[in-house]
Amino acid sequence: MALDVHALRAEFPSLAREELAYLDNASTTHKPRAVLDAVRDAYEHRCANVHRGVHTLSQAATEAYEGARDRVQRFIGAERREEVILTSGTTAALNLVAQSYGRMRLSPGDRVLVSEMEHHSNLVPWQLVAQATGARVDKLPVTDEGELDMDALDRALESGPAIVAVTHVSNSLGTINDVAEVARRAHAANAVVVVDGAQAVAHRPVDVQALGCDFYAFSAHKMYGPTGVGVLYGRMDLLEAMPPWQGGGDMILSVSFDGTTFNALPYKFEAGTPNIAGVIGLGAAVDWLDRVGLEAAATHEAALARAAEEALSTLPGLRIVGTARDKAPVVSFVLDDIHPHDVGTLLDGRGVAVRTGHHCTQPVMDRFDIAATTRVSFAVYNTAHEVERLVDGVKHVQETFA
Amino acid sequence: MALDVHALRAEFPSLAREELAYLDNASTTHKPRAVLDAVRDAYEHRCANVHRGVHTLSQAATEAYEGARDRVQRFIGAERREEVILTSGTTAALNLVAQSYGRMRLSPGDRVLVSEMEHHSNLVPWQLVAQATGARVDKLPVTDEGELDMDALDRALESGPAIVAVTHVSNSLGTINDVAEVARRAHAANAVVVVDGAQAVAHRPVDVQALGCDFYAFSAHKMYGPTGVGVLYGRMDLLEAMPPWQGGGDMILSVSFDGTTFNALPYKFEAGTPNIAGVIGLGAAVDWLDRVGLEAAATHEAALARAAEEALSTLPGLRIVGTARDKAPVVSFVLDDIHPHDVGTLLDGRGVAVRTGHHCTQPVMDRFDIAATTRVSFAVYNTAHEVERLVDGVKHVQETFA
Amino acid sequence: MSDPTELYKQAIVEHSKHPRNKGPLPEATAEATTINPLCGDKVTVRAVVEDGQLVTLRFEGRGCAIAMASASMMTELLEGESIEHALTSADRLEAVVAGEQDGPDDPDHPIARLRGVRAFPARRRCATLAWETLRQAVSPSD
Amino acid sequence: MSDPTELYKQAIVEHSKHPRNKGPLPEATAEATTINPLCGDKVTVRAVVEDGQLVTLRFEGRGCAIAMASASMMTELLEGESIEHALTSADRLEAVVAGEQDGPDDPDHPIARLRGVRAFPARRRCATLAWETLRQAVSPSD
Ligand SMILES: Cc1ncc(COP(=O)(O)O)c(C=O)c1O
Ligand SMILES: Cc1ncc(COP(=O)(O)O)c(C=O)c1O
Repeated sequence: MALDVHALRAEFPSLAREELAYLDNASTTHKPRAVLDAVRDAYEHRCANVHRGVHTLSQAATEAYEGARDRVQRFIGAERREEVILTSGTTAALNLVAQSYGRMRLSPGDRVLVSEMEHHSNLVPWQLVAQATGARVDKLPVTDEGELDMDALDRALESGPAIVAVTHVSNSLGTINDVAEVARRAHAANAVVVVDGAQAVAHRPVDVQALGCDFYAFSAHKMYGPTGVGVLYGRMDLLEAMPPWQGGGDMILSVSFDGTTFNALPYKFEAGTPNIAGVIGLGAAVDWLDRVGLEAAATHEAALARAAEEALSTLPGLRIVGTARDKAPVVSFVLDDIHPHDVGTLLDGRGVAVRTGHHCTQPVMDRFDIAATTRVSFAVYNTAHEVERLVDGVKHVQETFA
Repeated sequence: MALDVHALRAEFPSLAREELAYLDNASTTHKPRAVLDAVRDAYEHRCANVHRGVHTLSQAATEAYEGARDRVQRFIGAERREEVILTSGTTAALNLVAQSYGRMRLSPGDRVLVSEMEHHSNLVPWQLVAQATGARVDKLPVTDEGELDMDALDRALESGPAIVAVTHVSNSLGTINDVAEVARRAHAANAVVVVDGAQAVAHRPVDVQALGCDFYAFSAHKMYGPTGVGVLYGRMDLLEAMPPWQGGGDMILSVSFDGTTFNALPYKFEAGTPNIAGVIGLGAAVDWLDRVGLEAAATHEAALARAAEEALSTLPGLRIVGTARDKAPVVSFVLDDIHPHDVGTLLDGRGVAVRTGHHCTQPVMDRFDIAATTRVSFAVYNTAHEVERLVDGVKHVQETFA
Repeated sequence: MSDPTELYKQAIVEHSKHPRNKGPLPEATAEATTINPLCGDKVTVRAVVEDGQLVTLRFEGRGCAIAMASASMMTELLEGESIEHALTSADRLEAVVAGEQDGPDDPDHPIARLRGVRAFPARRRCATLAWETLRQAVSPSD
Repeated sequence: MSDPTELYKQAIVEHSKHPRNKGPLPEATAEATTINPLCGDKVTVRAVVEDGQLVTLRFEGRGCAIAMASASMMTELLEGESIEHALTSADRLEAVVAGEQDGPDDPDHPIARLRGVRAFPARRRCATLAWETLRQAVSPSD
């Protein structure tokens, strides 16, 4: 079933100003009314703290909050709801894994294999924990097309890394990695696989069991949900063995100065008052995506990305960075002698919002020997007309510098 | 200037149902329309990621986000905006101090002095870091009135603790601690002072420089702001010396597999996409509190708490727990032979929402040899009529168990 | 909000004030303790088990009226019964409290008396605590 | 959104395409490098300082048109000037870019040419980067 993009667009109050072509969706997406209403409703009709209250409002808040967890569980195909840890974002989720699982698992000389295309959020936490434990971080290289080098993976696995950290979808190259295959090979070498799903969940159905990964992290704000919310999926047995990361309310069973015992999953990893309204908004975002249909969204977005790539490729001096076979709707490019920031500012002057810079993936920039790219990233509400405005805009930039 | 509680109440959409007497404000407060509108407006008119974007929306989001930081800086009297770290809540803020400052500072045998009245959020993080570093956690005892035992403080300081962790206001006893005096004595003994301000900021003007504390943590959701946002204030020189806690986007200056350099304050401690809309909501909450006036709020709330204490004290078999001279608007009590949870459920049946349990302060419960209390906590929108309903409700509970 | 006065009917209040089978059991052959994470309240259940029968059944602990009454009624109901029967009863109580089944018609049956707690999700655990603890005490590997 | 075509006037584009004083300076007596955290772009400024004068002034680095043009125009403006004058100029440029002062009337003055960046807060740092770096290079203790 094809997607009615104009009807869908009307659901986004922030997109009412037609003069704005928002093509920076990999940074954060806009939010449909259903999500904004769910957040507001949480404050207006369920304003209370969760879990610890016996009064009606607190029960209502707890039910809505836990209901969102159930939706997320189904959304990513987790076997159990206890495997869904609610965090403040992808970054917090990945730091949780690094600090809790990593510190437990890593000893001096151990290796963490991190792909060269990781967002800093899936690299710096491993550098920090490596420094703390004496482990080392190895690089899993990327090919000229911007794909994972699978032969290099096999070689690297021979040295027996304890952990393999890899992104499902690259935010700067668009590459969709064959995470299931990475997990299969890594598991055969007894490594644990940590997948950064931040750029995947809004664009394709994700099933963590089919992927076979051990951990999977993502953010609500990149999938039409609120800011300040993320998810860490973890395999039950690993989560159970892990020590808590943060201490505080809700994550304990009993506390005294003589000793403290920790709560069961998922609460062991959810210290303090969570982002209650935000989590409820995430639940609404999942419902909304279910309604739109991820397959239909993917088809629509792929068409836009293809059109953009084709049109941009004809421009002189323009080079697409990231030419993997399987790509998410992300198009990164560089122009001869024109810096992406100048592209970004000039496009912005024409109402076309793109991201420019290293996209928190400096090793990718180094790999391709560039400082930055201009990145165009699509969401389900983008239109073919916006692609035209983008392409016209880039032509205008080239004229300015001609 | 006296406060017009009914006008003020009308600003809270969630309090429109008059049959609900919400007396669980120490858990989380309700939110005025100004805050809800600011959050919604952030999504509708400034929906973009912060800091890394050159396009207009991203600049607008960044300005609003950083503008909120400025408001918070002024609100707590911090000397510099770089001293205001935005977190996901008090719990995250305290874990940040424990994991970053604590791990750096503590060696085997070192001591952390933690008051017996701390919320688990200001105790468990110290237990976790003590376990990791070989330090130990000592208890700063509480008197029968529920005050800090200042003589015991002097004795404890003789053993040279590296860190003193103390709450500004106890969430279960209501005690307002003389944090300035604690800081004075602790500093004379070269200890660093970490203050949990979660229960203070909504009830009295706080000036971190006047208090003289080194760190100060609080949550937006307890001061009429959104969930999922908190603040860590830290003294500039300490924050500068501290290693980062979480790794990810925004907290770096440059990243490569060979090494990473970290960003300047406050960004070093703000990895990943923050709770942008939530932080903007916190800024609106500060503005709202400025408008209401914390002095007027304190006067109003104190009158309600006094009325509640006086009326409750006359009931047979009722004992107030926490009888400090200087108290926030929190009244905790126990009834002979009736468990607080039963009180909570029966009050809820009459539309009176209170919190029952250990309030994440089990050491306080142990100190007073009780399992739990019924806690009534007031906000600026509560009324004398709600106090009457509370007292009638408690009488009804007693009749049920007569 | 649901009206809790139904829940706090005479039986619950009465059992909580005068609990049956509350106290130590030094000769116990099976025992377990569980904490209610909501409040930190603890209940310990002890039994003398002979030939798969709960010959003697006692509980200790402090807690709310619902938890105490539930423990009291449970011991009254199950003392002298087989472990098998006890486990089935615990399953049934939990299903009734979760709202998954209606339970006994007899309004004076302990399980029926606890049925009202289903309207108060935050309190369900109070009603099931003793039964869970009993299950742990008599389950082989725990 | 403000219209950036004003900002990208001929001078900026021209300087960025044909930067003056760009290249190494092996005999430099002062030097500093700064990273623009927005993009990771780096600029290095080097000078031969004699008797408080910037006898020779060079820059290197890669970056956007604004950063490169700003560096180019800065070296053209300040080569041969005193350190004191250079520091005052850097202060002035920063104040103009921050919107705190209007700067030179002469539209062809480098500082006036960079004025337009104030409408683009995210780009202000690009304009000030070289000047900050120069300040670091010639400030005593850094
Ligand atoms: C005194 C005190 N400290 C810390 C906290 C934890 O705050 P949060 O749950 O917002 O992280 C609370 C509230 O729960 C509190 O009352
Ligand atoms: C691939 C990838 N990983 C991780 C992140 C970090 O997500 P967040 O900033 O929401 O924590 C992002 C987005 O910034 C991303 O694109």
